[in-house]
Amino acid sequence: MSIEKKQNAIIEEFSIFDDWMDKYAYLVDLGNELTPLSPEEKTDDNLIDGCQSKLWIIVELKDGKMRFKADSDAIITKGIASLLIRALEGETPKDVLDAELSFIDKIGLHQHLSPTRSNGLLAMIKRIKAYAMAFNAKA
Amino acid sequence: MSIEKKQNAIIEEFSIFDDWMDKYAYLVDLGNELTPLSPEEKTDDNLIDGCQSKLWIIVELKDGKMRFKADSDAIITKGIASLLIRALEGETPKDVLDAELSFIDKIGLHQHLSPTRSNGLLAMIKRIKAYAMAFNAKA
Amino acid sequence: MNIQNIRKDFPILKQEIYGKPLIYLDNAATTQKPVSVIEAMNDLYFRLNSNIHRGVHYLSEESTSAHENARKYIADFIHAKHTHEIIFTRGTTEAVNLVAFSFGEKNIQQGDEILVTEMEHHSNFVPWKMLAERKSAKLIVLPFEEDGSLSLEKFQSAITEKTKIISITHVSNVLGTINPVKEMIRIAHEADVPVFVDAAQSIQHLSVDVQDLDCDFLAFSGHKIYGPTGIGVLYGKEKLLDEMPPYQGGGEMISSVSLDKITYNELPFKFEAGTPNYVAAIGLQAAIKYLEDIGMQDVIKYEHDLFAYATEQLLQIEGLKMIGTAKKKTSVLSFVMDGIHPYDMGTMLDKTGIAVRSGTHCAEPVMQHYGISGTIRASVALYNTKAEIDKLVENLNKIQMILS
Amino acid sequence: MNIQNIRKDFPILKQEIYGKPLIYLDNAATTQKPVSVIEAMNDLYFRLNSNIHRGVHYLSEESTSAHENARKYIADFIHAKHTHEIIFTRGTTEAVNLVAFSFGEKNIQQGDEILVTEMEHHSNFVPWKMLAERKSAKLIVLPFEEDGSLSLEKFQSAITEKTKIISITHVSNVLGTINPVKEMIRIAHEADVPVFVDAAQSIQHLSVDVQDLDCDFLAFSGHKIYGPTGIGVLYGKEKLLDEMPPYQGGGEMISSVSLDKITYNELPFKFEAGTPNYVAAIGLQAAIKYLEDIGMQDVIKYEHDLFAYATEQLLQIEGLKMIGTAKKKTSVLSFVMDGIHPYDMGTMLDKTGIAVRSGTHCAEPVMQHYGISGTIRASVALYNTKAEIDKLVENLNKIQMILS
Ligand SMILES: Cc1ncc(COP(=O)(O)O)c(C=O)c1O
Ligand SMILES: Cc1ncc(COP(=O)(O)O)c(C=O)c1O
Repeated sequence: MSIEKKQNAIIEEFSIFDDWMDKYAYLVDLGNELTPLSPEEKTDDNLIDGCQSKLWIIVELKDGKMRFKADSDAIITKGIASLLIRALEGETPKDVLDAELSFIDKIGLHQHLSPTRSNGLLAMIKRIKAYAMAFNAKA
Repeated sequence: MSIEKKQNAIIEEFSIFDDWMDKYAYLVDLGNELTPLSPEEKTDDNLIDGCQSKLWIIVELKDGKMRFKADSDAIITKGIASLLIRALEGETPKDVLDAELSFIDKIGLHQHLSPTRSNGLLAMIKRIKAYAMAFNAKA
Repeated sequence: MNIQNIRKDFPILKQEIYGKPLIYLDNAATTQKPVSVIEAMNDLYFRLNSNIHRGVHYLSEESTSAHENARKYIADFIHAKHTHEIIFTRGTTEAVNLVAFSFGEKNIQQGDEILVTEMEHHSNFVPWKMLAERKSAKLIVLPFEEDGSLSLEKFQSAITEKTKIISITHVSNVLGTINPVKEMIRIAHEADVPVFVDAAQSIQHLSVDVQDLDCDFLAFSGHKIYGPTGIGVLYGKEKLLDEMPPYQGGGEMISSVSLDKITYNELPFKFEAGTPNYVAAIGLQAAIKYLEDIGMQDVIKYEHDLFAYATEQLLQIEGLKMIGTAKKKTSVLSFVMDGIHPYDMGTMLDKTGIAVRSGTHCAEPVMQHYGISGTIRASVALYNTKAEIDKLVENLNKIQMILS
Repeated sequence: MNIQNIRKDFPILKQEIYGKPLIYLDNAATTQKPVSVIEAMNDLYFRLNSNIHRGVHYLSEESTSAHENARKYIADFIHAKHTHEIIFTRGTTEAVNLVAFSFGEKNIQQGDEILVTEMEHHSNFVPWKMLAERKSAKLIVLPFEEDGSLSLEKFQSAITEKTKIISITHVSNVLGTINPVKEMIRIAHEADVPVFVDAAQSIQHLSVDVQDLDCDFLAFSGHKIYGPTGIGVLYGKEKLLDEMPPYQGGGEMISSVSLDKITYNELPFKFEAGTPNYVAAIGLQAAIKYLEDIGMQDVIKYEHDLFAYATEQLLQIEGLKMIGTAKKKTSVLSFVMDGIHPYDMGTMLDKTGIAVRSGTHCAEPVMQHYGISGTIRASVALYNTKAEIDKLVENLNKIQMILS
């Protein structure tokens, strides 16, 4: 499934919530389902310090496809991170580089990616893109 | 003539002007009539630096009465100084100390004595009062 | 004090956030402004605006008078002995920096000690730390007790022969603690050490009388006392201010300049370089006047009741732990909730129209003391109501269910 | 450009002073504000006000975005390469102090030279003098020519191996001279010396492009470009700002604090300690937008014509001597009149509803250069008219008769 299609699937999933409470409850579920990082994986190198919440991210390239792991001390941040991962997991660096992650906007969570938000999510996307660029150059 | 009476005389004099131009022209005349200080008298000690205009003042006690000389590089400042001197000249330190110089207000020149005005006139009155206090204490 | 009338003075309180009525409980960060404050500034801009001091034209004289009257008004409000003991700054932060630099230039030598407490806002911590580094002096940090109060005994023993200045917050912006500054100043003065009081969180909630406190310096921010941004006040005792060298250089703070020699202006202008924010000074005066027109005592009483109610209600919530439980507190309610990250709670409360702050509140040493990464902080002001507190509690409960 | 429509945007211009229509010609001191500037700030106060950065609630995010958008807007206006090269300050004076301190802490040693010109405003003179004194460095003052212009040759020879920084005004606030800063910067850069440009009097009258000028620092004040008081801008090249230590300490400029270690925030926040004047930043953006909506080129053309007309008319007055007669000038008309003290003329013009400034204009070295105690200064802005200039000339003539 392309990044585009995965984004559409997520948008459809979220379209059933007309109440913000249900939407956030779902985010919390998603956050809880994301495999936590082990303490050893929570290194300073993997850390994005968002001031308000901490976010760790590990990016790898396996067989030409990108793989992600992430964790956060805040559950909503973690839930959104899990959505971002779902959209990008297993894609080529080139596709990741080109991806426009508009689904966050469309499911009404854009404020979490605003540059003034101190949760690290925007920095996470930047870091993923930086990795993709590096992998792409090497390839 | 008491300070009170001299003030009233000045107020009456000014009451004939209904145009500010005439009033200021008169002030200019008064300023020009005031005997200028000699260069030797324009010492730093006698100077009140009003930022915008300079004002020199010499205060003396003769036979128990106060005597004043003043000069300024700005003619309007000098004109007002001459009015102040006219009201206070030849009076005892005690009378000078007690004097309420309300005539400045009444002839519509109060703005020249505002604490924010940088012409030195308010400082001049303060200095005159300080001299009066000193003379009075000695007596 | 008629709360419904008061609320009408603050147009923003009628706002809806995501379709829900705004409940603004982030007052320790900044307060909302009554109409009269904005009107005072608009009036100045539209009728009298002109740069102040040294102008001889009408507008300049009117603006200057308005500015200097504001200074006088503020001097009276905090009971300063002299009007020229009031220095306008951009805010509390700048006031601390001014004193740390100027007092420091004159009085701090290598090996000297500067004493602050562990509960200081970064703005009353970092400038002293920077001074200590510049002068190879030592910054001594007095820890607070578990309940978030300061021990007078420990304070007294922290003062040594080398202590040259002490800076303490009047009210903690995280713990809510009201520190016994008057008593602390007395103790400090016995050792001849001057005291700076950070009144950023007290000026709007308590009566502050600088002569009664006998503090040597005191500072607060306009925007936290219903006034505009960009203005604050530094009070300093005449003698100390007179002895200190200037901080910033420029227009206004100069008496005369030649290529070789600069003569500095007298107080308060010596410390006010550049065009002052005269419009905001007038806004701040209007804000204080607003408070005084209601009556400071009434405000204190109203807030005291509201605060007690809020404390009681919050403590009903299971798994909620108050951070800062000193006996004397005001306005600030900081808490953590079992298994819930403050960021998550802040984010979800926002969705209910409730504005609280989450995070470290620019006081990381306090977080480190308790070993927490942040708190949720609700802080009340004179326009908040018990009904709003009820809504807060209701939503905290609801969200707690979702998040755990 | 329809001048009558423009004048309607400035409510104060309809004021009467002593029953006479206000003719405001003190624009170099501060400009008046269009309604849109005040409305932008009122709207923020009444709809969105909240302390910025680090808040997760709606109002805080909106206020933060507004603030950061203003920064972006201003960066674009002066063609900065990066938005984070824009530091908000209280005004030009604070910007100069910031750089003098921070750049100075890092780069100025005993014996080094700092170069300024004789025509600097005190705000671009005193901070450098204070820095020189603190560091036992030398302040070198480049004299100007009789007509009030700078000689590029003399400038070039004033730069030595010891010159560490140069600060020059773009437009003189007394002489009106437009200095050839681009050329001067090129010369300075040949010797590897960074240049600070004081744009307090140019930003509102000329096109300023920091990348084209290639200046290292540039500063201006909001209140002189139709914006609010209490806000100014420091532009600095990323590399230089990055290398400089922070100036003031406090909230916002910190990334993390423990009792032992402080990590400073990145640009631009590193230099913005304390609650920023976010409301005024938005007001400044509105002011610049106002200018851009009219069209900066149209404004420049209009003011150029008005200035030429005013110069011509003033020179008709017998006994009037223009102070500053450089070929390239803008906005500022400084003059003296035979046998008339500027204070007297300023006072009497005021009575006719005309606001000009008299005195030394915070530039005493300029007065010393010409051996005068002050000047009368009329300075024009985009809302002034030829009719107002005619009134000025008419009244100068009338008053001259009374005063001499
Ligand atoms: C050339 C120049 N530089 C600096 C300043 C200082 O500006 P501010 O007082 O707004 O800090 C002024 C204004 O008076 C000026 O004209
Ligand atoms: C206790 C305390 N001190 C200082 C400050 C800094 O105030 P400002 O940011 O207005 O300079 C604050 C506000 O955040 C505070 O709460």
